[in-house]
Amino acid sequence: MAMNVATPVYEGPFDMLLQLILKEQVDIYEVNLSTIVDAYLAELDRMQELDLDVATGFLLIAATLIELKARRLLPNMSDLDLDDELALWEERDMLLARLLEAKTFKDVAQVFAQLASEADRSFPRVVGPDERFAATLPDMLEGTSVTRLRNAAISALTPKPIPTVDLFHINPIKTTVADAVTELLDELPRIGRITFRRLTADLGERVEVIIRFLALLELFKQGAIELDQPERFGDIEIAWSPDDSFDSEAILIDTYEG
Amino acid sequence: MTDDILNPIDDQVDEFKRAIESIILVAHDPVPAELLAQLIEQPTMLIEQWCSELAESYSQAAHGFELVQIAGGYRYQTAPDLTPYVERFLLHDQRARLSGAALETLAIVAYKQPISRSQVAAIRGVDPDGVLRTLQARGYIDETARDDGPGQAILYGTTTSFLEKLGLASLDDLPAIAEFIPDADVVEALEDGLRVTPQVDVAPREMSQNEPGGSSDGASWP
Amino acid sequence: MTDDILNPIDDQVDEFKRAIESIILVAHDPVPAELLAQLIEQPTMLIEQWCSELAESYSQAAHGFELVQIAGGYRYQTAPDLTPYVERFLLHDQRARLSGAALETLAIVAYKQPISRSQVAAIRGVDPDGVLRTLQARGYIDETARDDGPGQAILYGTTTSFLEKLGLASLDDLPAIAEFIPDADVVEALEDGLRVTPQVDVAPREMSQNEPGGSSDGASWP
Repeated sequence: MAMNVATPVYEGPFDMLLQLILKEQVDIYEVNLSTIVDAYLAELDRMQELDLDVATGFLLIAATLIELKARRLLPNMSDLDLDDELALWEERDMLLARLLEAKTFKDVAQVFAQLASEADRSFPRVVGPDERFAATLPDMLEGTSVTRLRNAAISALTPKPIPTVDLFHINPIKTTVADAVTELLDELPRIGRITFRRLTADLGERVEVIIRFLALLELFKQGAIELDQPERFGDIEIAWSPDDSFDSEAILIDTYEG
Repeated sequence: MTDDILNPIDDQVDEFKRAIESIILVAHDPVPAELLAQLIEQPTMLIEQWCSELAESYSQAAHGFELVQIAGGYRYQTAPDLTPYVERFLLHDQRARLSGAALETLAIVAYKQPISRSQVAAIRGVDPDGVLRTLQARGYIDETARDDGPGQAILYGTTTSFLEKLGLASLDDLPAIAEFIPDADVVEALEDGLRVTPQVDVAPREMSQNEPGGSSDGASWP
Repeated sequence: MTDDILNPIDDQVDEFKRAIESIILVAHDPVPAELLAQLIEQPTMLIEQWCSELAESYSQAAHGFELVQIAGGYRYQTAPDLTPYVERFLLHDQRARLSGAALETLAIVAYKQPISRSQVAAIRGVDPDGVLRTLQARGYIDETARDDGPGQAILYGTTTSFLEKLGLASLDDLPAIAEFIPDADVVEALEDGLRVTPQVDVAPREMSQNEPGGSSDGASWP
């Protein structure tokens, strides 16, 4: 059964993050974020069922990572609102808790592997009764009609679609966050102001919308744009307003190099 | 008894006897002394001696099982006086009912016979050994032939008892299914592990079961 | 041990113990003490006592098989040290090895059951559908309930096959999850990796490295 679509090294973005931090002892500053974010997006795209909770969860984590990194890259944080700071700490703590939970079950899995390999050393007897008891055994076919047998044959012999290798529906991710940043750096100075809904109106794929959103976050953190969301769950307003210190070359390098 | 030089030392004998016990415990069929000799790498004569020592020790200890020599091999079986308990248990056994998996396997054998276990495995996607063994033990299927190919695989088919239980005069009386099932080459492609889109939808089970008198032949089919 | 009036006489006890042996010998799955109690018409407590006496006697006699309590019942199995002989006999060991992803998912389901696929996804950070399907096909997990919520999501739980796979008598035998809470140094490493506050003087990294003592923690924080 083909099921392990993930790379052999990392079992998804969470695992990647865990291993990078724990094994390589690196911090967010050094981690190549676009790789992780792209891994999240790839995972979202791979989902066979649209699951809003999961998608939102993934998105939140990706956004938190970017925010953390952006914060670390910006030396001037004194002008930041205390509420924003606290929100970031809260998000970081959530992320930390989830990484710890993931790590917990990784460790449990190792114990399970050990238990299973110990249990595998013994073989159970599954022989069943010998032929002396054949007459005692109730007739299994009692109540089975020819029609049931025929239906079972049809169901068994009809090829079943194998959902996990559904190659026809896999859409390779065409764009990355870095690509989206480049696009936005080209579009936004010309447009000036736009709402998120309009900006993403022509995008068909959910993943593309998410990529745009992450790219906007990145630009916001870099001081290239201002974001405003007057109403909770309302449309997001985007305005091009680069800081004095804003350097479009630098941001491109950062999103690419991570 | 035997030449002392041939005899392994006591510790080893204990291990060999334990090995015999473990192998016979998991074996579905009686295990020939020659096979035990080969697996344990000891002379058949010694194996036979150890087996009778084991059998003797079980009977001394008055266990509920015994080690018997039957059909050219050794096996564990229940002591004859305990038959009432065993029968009571077997009547309670969940496995008495034909599971969905067992029914499908039986249907595959019925419609595709003669068929090998690996062909059944390819169609069902899981190891069919246990189910085939149960169906054979119940006398619904049997080994009917050998494949001509290199492995000379055992081929299974249904028995006359199967036909009787279902009230069929012959295999020709099985309702046709060909019209509902994609062509052989499509099935073969699936067996090769390729993804194929099913060309036919199978009618929902409830529907066909609800059909009065099982108007079996494709009333609901185009 | 127990009230003498309740205890059957010795001869009967011997027969009951032999009956237990015979029933477990023919069973395909571990036999629950309650079922033995019902078949033999004796209290479950006594059945359990006799089973442990039997297990003890086998181990005293150093047999090649043992009687174990697993997955909510009793079964015969081969002694662990004899694996090489049994493997040689069985030729192809059909028991599946579980991948790391499968084990992790199984761990989550085991401790958090009943659990939905989206809750599994949230913990592992990957789409769990493929792994869940494989675990279900192998019989280690099953759909055990439906969520009350609007989506009525399928909830998964572990099966008795899972307990057998891990050699556990019941879910209560799972090690306490508290034992697995990561060590302080792991927490510290993660906290450090996810620092919100930059080390003072972030920009030129060489500088902060030169600073003795690296006044790292939240100098700018109240």
